[in-house]
Amino acid sequence: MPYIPHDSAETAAMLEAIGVARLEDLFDEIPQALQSDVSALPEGCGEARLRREMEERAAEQAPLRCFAGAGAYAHHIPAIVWEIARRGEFYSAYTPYQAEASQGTLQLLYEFQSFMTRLTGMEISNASLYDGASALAEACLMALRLRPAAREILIPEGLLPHWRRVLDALLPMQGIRLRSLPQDPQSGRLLLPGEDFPEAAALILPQINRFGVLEEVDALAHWAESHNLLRIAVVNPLALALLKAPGDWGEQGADIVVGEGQPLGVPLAAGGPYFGFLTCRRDYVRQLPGRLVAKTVDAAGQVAYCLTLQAREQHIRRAGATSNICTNQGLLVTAATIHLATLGANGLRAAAARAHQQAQRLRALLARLPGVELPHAGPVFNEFVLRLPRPAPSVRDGLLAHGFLAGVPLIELNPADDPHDLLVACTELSEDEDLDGYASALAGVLGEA
Amino acid sequence: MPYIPHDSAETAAMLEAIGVARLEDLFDEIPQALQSDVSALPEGCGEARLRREMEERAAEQAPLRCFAGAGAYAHHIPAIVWEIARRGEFYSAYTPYQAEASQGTLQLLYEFQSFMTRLTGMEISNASLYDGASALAEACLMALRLRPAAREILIPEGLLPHWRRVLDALLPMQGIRLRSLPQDPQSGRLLLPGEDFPEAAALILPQINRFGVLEEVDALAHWAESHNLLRIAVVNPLALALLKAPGDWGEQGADIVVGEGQPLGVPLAAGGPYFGFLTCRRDYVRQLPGRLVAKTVDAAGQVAYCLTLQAREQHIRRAGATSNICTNQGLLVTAATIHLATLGANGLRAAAARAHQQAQRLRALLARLPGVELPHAGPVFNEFVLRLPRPAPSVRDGLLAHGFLAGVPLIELNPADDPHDLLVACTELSEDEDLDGYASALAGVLGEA
Amino acid sequence: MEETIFACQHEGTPVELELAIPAHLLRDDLPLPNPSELEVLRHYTRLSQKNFSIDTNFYPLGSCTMKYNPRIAHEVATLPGFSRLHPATPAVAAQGLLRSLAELQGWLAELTGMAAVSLSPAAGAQGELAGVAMIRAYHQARGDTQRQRILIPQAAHGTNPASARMAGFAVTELPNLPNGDLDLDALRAALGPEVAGIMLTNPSTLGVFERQIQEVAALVHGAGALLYYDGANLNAILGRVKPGEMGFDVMHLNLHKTFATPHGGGGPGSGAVAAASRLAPYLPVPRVVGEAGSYRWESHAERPESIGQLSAYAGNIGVLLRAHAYVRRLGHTGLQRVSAYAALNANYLMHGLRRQGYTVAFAERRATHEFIISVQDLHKASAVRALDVAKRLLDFGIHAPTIYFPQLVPECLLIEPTETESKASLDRFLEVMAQIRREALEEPERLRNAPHDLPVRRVDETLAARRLQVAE
Amino acid sequence: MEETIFACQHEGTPVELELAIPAHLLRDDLPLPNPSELEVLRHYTRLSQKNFSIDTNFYPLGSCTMKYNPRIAHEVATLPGFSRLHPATPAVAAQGLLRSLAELQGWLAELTGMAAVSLSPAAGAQGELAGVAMIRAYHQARGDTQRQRILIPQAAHGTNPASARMAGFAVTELPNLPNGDLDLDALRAALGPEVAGIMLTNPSTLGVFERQIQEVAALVHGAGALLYYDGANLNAILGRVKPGEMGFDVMHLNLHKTFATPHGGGGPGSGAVAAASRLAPYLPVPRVVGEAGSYRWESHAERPESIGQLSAYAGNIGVLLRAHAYVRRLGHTGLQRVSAYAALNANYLMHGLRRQGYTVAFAERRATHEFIISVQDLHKASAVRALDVAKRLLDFGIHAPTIYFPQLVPECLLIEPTETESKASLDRFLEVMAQIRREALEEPERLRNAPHDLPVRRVDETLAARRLQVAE
Ligand SMILES: Cc1ncc(COP(=O)(O)O)c(C=O)c1O
Ligand SMILES: Cc1ncc(COP(=O)(O)O)c(C=O)c1O
Repeated sequence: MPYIPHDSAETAAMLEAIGVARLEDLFDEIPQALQSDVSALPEGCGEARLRREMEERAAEQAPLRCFAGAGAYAHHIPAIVWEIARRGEFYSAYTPYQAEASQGTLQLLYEFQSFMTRLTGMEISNASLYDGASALAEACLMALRLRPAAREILIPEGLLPHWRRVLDALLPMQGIRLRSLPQDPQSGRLLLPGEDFPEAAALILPQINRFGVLEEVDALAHWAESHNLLRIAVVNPLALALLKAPGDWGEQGADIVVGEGQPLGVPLAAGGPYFGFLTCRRDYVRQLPGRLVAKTVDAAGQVAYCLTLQAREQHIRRAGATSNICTNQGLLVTAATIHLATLGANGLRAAAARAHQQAQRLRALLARLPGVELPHAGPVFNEFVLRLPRPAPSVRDGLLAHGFLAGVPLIELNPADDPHDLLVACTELSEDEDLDGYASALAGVLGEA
Repeated sequence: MPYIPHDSAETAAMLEAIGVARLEDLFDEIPQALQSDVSALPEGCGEARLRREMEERAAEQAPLRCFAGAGAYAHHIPAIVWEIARRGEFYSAYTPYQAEASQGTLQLLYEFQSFMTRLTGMEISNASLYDGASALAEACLMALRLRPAAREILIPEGLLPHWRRVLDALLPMQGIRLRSLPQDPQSGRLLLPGEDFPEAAALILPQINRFGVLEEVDALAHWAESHNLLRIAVVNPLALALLKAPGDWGEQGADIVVGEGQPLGVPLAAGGPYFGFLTCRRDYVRQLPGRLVAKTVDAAGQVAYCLTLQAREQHIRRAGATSNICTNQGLLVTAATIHLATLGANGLRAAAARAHQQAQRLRALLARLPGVELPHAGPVFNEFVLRLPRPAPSVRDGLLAHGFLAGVPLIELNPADDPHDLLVACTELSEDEDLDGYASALAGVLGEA
Repeated sequence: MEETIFACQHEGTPVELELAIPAHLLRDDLPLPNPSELEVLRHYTRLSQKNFSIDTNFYPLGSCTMKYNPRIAHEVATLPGFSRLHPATPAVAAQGLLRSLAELQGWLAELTGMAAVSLSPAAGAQGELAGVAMIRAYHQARGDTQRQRILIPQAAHGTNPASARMAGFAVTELPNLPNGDLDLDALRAALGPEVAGIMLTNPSTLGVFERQIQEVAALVHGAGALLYYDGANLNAILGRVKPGEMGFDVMHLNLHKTFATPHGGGGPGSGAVAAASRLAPYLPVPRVVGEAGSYRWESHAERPESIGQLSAYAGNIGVLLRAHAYVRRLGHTGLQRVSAYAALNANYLMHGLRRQGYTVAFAERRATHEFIISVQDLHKASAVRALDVAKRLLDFGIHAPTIYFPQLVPECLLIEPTETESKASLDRFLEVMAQIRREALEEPERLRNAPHDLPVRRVDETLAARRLQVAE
Repeated sequence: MEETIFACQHEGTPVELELAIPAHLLRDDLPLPNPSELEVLRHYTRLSQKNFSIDTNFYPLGSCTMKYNPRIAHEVATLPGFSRLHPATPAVAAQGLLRSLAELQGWLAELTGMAAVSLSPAAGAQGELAGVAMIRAYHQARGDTQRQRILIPQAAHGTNPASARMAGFAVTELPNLPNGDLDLDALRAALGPEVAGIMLTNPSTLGVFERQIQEVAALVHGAGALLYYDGANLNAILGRVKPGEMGFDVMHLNLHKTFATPHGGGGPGSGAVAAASRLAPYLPVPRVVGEAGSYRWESHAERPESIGQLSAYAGNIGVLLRAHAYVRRLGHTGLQRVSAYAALNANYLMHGLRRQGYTVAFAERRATHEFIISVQDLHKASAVRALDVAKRLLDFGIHAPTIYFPQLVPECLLIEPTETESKASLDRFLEVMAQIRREALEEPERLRNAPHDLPVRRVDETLAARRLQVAE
């Protein structure tokens, strides 16, 4: 019996100890009418058969060189990252409620918090949320708890549309209004709003925005400060190896910083599991959603770690908790912590710089192709929009046969976007030969039409 | 610097502590004339580049369904086997010379020895030799140490030719003669020799032989007993889940048992690393080559494990050791032990029975094809010879394009064999659809000519 | 060795940066360490060894279903053909994945007796949020906008009320009867036109099956409200009882419990939601649709009534693939065995502990996959608390059960052995519990000072909260 | 929990067998356990935690080169395209593998200054056997059949004489001078027409570079004999000095030392052999031959002079692929850095220990990648032995150095830190060694009773040999 150790003698002895005759008797409190079966499900199979079936499915599509981004990126993950993260002691442990039996996970989470506060320039980091988009929703709720009189959040159109949709799903249920702020179509950057927003709690500041363009974060933060708005920064954690930390934006720095952790050692995996991170000022710690680990001592005075401020959480505060989150994305955080340590400061900077440089190179290469344009003038990190002479989805589909996932058509993210726009991302894995291959394959596909 | 942690400040501090100016000074005792360089080697590359290159090479050939055997078999390896064996504490430990710091490896090896003695029906097992063939050479040397007056080993032609070549390389250097005993071409079985061999120390008894045929081991062992020859059994460890244990052969049982451990959780890996096992009677333990683990106690009287009878080994006995082996195949034994435990008695029997049944089925299927014959009448386990109407190598090559590695042409093992003979093996991974696919692809290839 | 990775302060090789980014957008320094690969490996490998885990310890953590996480599921889920797929890969290039997810949707629908499934929620709590949001959407679509209240038993998991609040509901808690069943009179009293629904789990968090469930469903439906099923306890009835047939309208599953995907020291999970047909239109997007050979993610435009999207992509695919592998491997017979042996193990322990003198919370009832004991007697006798029993268990290499939950039962431990533990492992637990009981009465200090043999002694959580040192 | 896997005695589900095999060839029972997957996982995971390893401990085991084993090498070597290849796969279907092995052959030839390489030996000792067998074959091919003796320094590793004997040679051991160099007078005296060759390693097992190597080579060659190089110490001179240029005729490499492939608790290794051109014809079969796009294993018929085949297939391919990955990753600059930092770490420790009062065996010499200390002074002062120092180190989480080897130096420890250890790790070792020295003088019982903090106390090896309980 797969995964069940009992043999028939053991089963019999246990039934006898309990005082019932058959296994079915253990369910005798359940009304007969409710007992049904599931024979419509398939029969089980051996491990070998399962492996074979799934290997076949996984191999149906030949591997594609990935130039798609829009929030998830094909980065290199050093071999040791998952070699360690997959160790049973991390992989098969529960949430570290019993501190003494969980010092491994707890110290690792404490180090994760240290990495994230340093990377974002903030004081407090939680130990993960589901993903970047839901972390942003939590940040908005947090901002509204910090400004109980407010009812609105200001959202630049430069926020990724799929993130925006998550806010649309989660915030209005609590009576929160979302106000959109327009981008400048030329630069691709957020326009400094002229008006006042007296009911707003916070301004969301995505650095980088959904066109891959870098915003003037200092000016925007200043504007928000002067309008007494909280600043919620949305960042790519790898880009922070180069870019100014949100803690240094404007005069006072961001109040809350969130982002998608996937670029830090998490496989693309068709969209998840990833993890969201959230850092903030120390003053706001009691409004923080999610778990938090602190360094303390044990009964012998030795350094030890434990979960802290649990009174914010659902298992203590129930309906009054800062969030309903319980299970989070621990294993991804484990990988991310090891990833950050493995790359180190220098490795992170090198990877980020290389991704940037290859994006610059590819942008230049592709912009030379006839009919291809670059709609935005603003500076970019590792991602940019390409305006194609034909609808982007069909061009993208055409490049599949050449072994390239050419990018993400903007129209697939947001039906209102220009159907010719393709969002193209590079990472440190994009080698020169790939850029050249992409350019010539694109030339070919565009030539075909 | 890959894998070297020192930064320049640390290097400088260390050089200063040593009292030299530069790293090169540490080599100042080496005659200048001997110092050269290796710039003809390639420059290094990042981990990502390395992964990419090797993934490309590994994928050059599409996967083949494997019906090749001849000593190495495509068995299912449960996922947990290498999940555990690859753990750093096993993977990156040395030979367990320091018992107190190696109880994990030591207890595992002790359990391995227990598995192997039970499987083979013997009393003593070592903790591995390089592979099955070299283990057989060690067994022969052991037999000659047990019979110091003898000079010969009797070797059935049914021994795998590549194993025989290893004996040819290793034994004559020590003045040992190898006498071949012929097989019956009809049954594919060893003929009971009529003569006496007064100078022989031992008879090698391969069960299964190189045609896949099962020998009459009791009769053969009897014959050897009555001629006062030691019996060296050569066995497939998975087949022993079904077949009579060598310890029960004849009246007295085998004296030494060796085999290739690959079927027990070791990947095919193009030929290695595998491991050889060797079990024997308790009386012979002081002639045993390789490491041996014993159960003992520690200073507090608790159960503990350690290497034992090290005086047999090269690091103590030097030129007088039972073998020169030092590094053995520890990690493969680790995997094999976990594999044996995971399958358990029932899983081993099921896998062996299934391999046998599928071989029976395939043999029947293929024998129906026009021009295809079964040259041997004897019973088989999971492997059999097929006589093809065309030379086996070209048929095998033709089946590659259909996704099958059809078997091993006997002529590639032994140039004297019939060029039309193909040795075909099944395992529990050979599913019905594969057998049918093989049969129709073979029909196609044979039809083409 | 280094106690923290931040002690590995090599300079490393600094990188020359050539960037086409305005200087004022860049940072000056990056205050992170530069450890060597071996330092990283050694540090985190050693940390890992300080954890208890399923792979190393019996872990009878009630409500958490800490069962064996088959490694073959990890292997197939992380095949490069899956793990390297970008979420924006067009469906034509992801058929193998989409087919597997479509199968999983179907299997879960069958197992739950529901009409449709969305796999997107990232964990149980997000599934709950989806479910109550669907209840809200349902009432609103009918113009029934006054239903702003959700009923929840006092014993319910904390995520239930927290999720209801996140969906904008007010919460009323309901009491249980001494026999563990719901207090139907209280329910009747609480029901009314402002009640949108009730969140239940069955078996309840008290470790017993709610026998009046059909009556409850009739009452709730009669009052125009809906029933939400918290699927965290599904292991107890897997393959035997379907929430849809009990009368529930919408539910989540904890794939990281019942379907054996790993907890990973806190996550990830998957809280797939399943709904009866009248609630199906509101399921979160996206779902897989299609048939053999042409599966795809359904578009937002196709699902105008959906409560929307809960995270940026389609859910925790890697977790879903593991759950898929688990169902495929076990099949319907194997899944049914899960609940049988989960119940066998729990009832065996419950009887064993009762024989030793422990107080079982609902001793006259069958245990389901878990059960509660209370050590209030020990507390009275020698001031030993459930916490002390829990910490002492750690010394024996056994993870503590869940303590002080459900809050209804004083000094309680919620014990869930799961079906993957052997009789030998359970017998050892019983032995250890017998010894702990003796110690509690004879040398209570041993318990109060426990643990003694772990990497650290008892951790000072109060100091942690006071100092609040949460980053280096 | 179960202490041994043999305690998991569930019956499991017995299998119905339908076999076309005569009953008298079958066995009746199979006395093996039937554990559950979780029992197996838990048992062996816990066992693993009882080991010291590179991944968890500083492991300065002299002569064994316990350096970091890069995990990327494991990853690429175990790609299914390699790990599922059957050894009888025809060359057309294995080009990616064969190309990599051909590259490795070329790289090793370049690194050793040799003409040709065979990758087939499974470990150092098998490489040695191959090498001395080649020396035998060489002399015999010239009709020089009287050369039946091999010279070996007393300090040599035990495999050297053992391998010589396996190749049918007699062995004469040569002394070393007090400064660590070989005694040339003794060498001259030993050389003669019955000497086939000499086996040396340089740096020698004394941890010093043999400065007279060119003279030695001239003497040996002058006497018609050949020089074998034991490559186990190649880490000391990697990318700087080539054995072929020192005058050696044939050698092995320990890829599992110098090239960072894992030791796996005892193996596997790879003892690739490299030979100067006059010995190349005798290299063991098979080797990879060919050029871009069409590599193949050479046939036996092509290599009539070969000493033959040492194992059933072509060697430990998985190990070779790891070594290939290592060279590719480091490149020539990285390889040269290996020896530089191996020497830096060894000399740093040697100076540090000397400053603490430890007796360094060849204090006036440079350490190479390793060096020897003797604790005979402690032995005299307080009867503490090298063994006790070794066992006490374990208490600090540091693996013991090699002890009592080479046997020349009394109460010695052979210390090899390798290049992958950080200064912090070395400094901690120095601190611990200082403390141990104090303890040895002030409380020697602490050492004699060590270890104190390991899974077991000192193990009774004498009882083990007496009882000889070697299977369950
Ligand atoms: C009964 C119950 N409901 C809900 C949850 C919440 O599930 P999750 O942790 O996946 O958010 C849990 C998990 O702890 C639970 O035990
Ligand atoms: C100096 C020396 N020579 C030879 C060997 C033998 O190598 P192997 O263990 O790979 O057979 C060793 C390894 O221990 C060694 O240290």
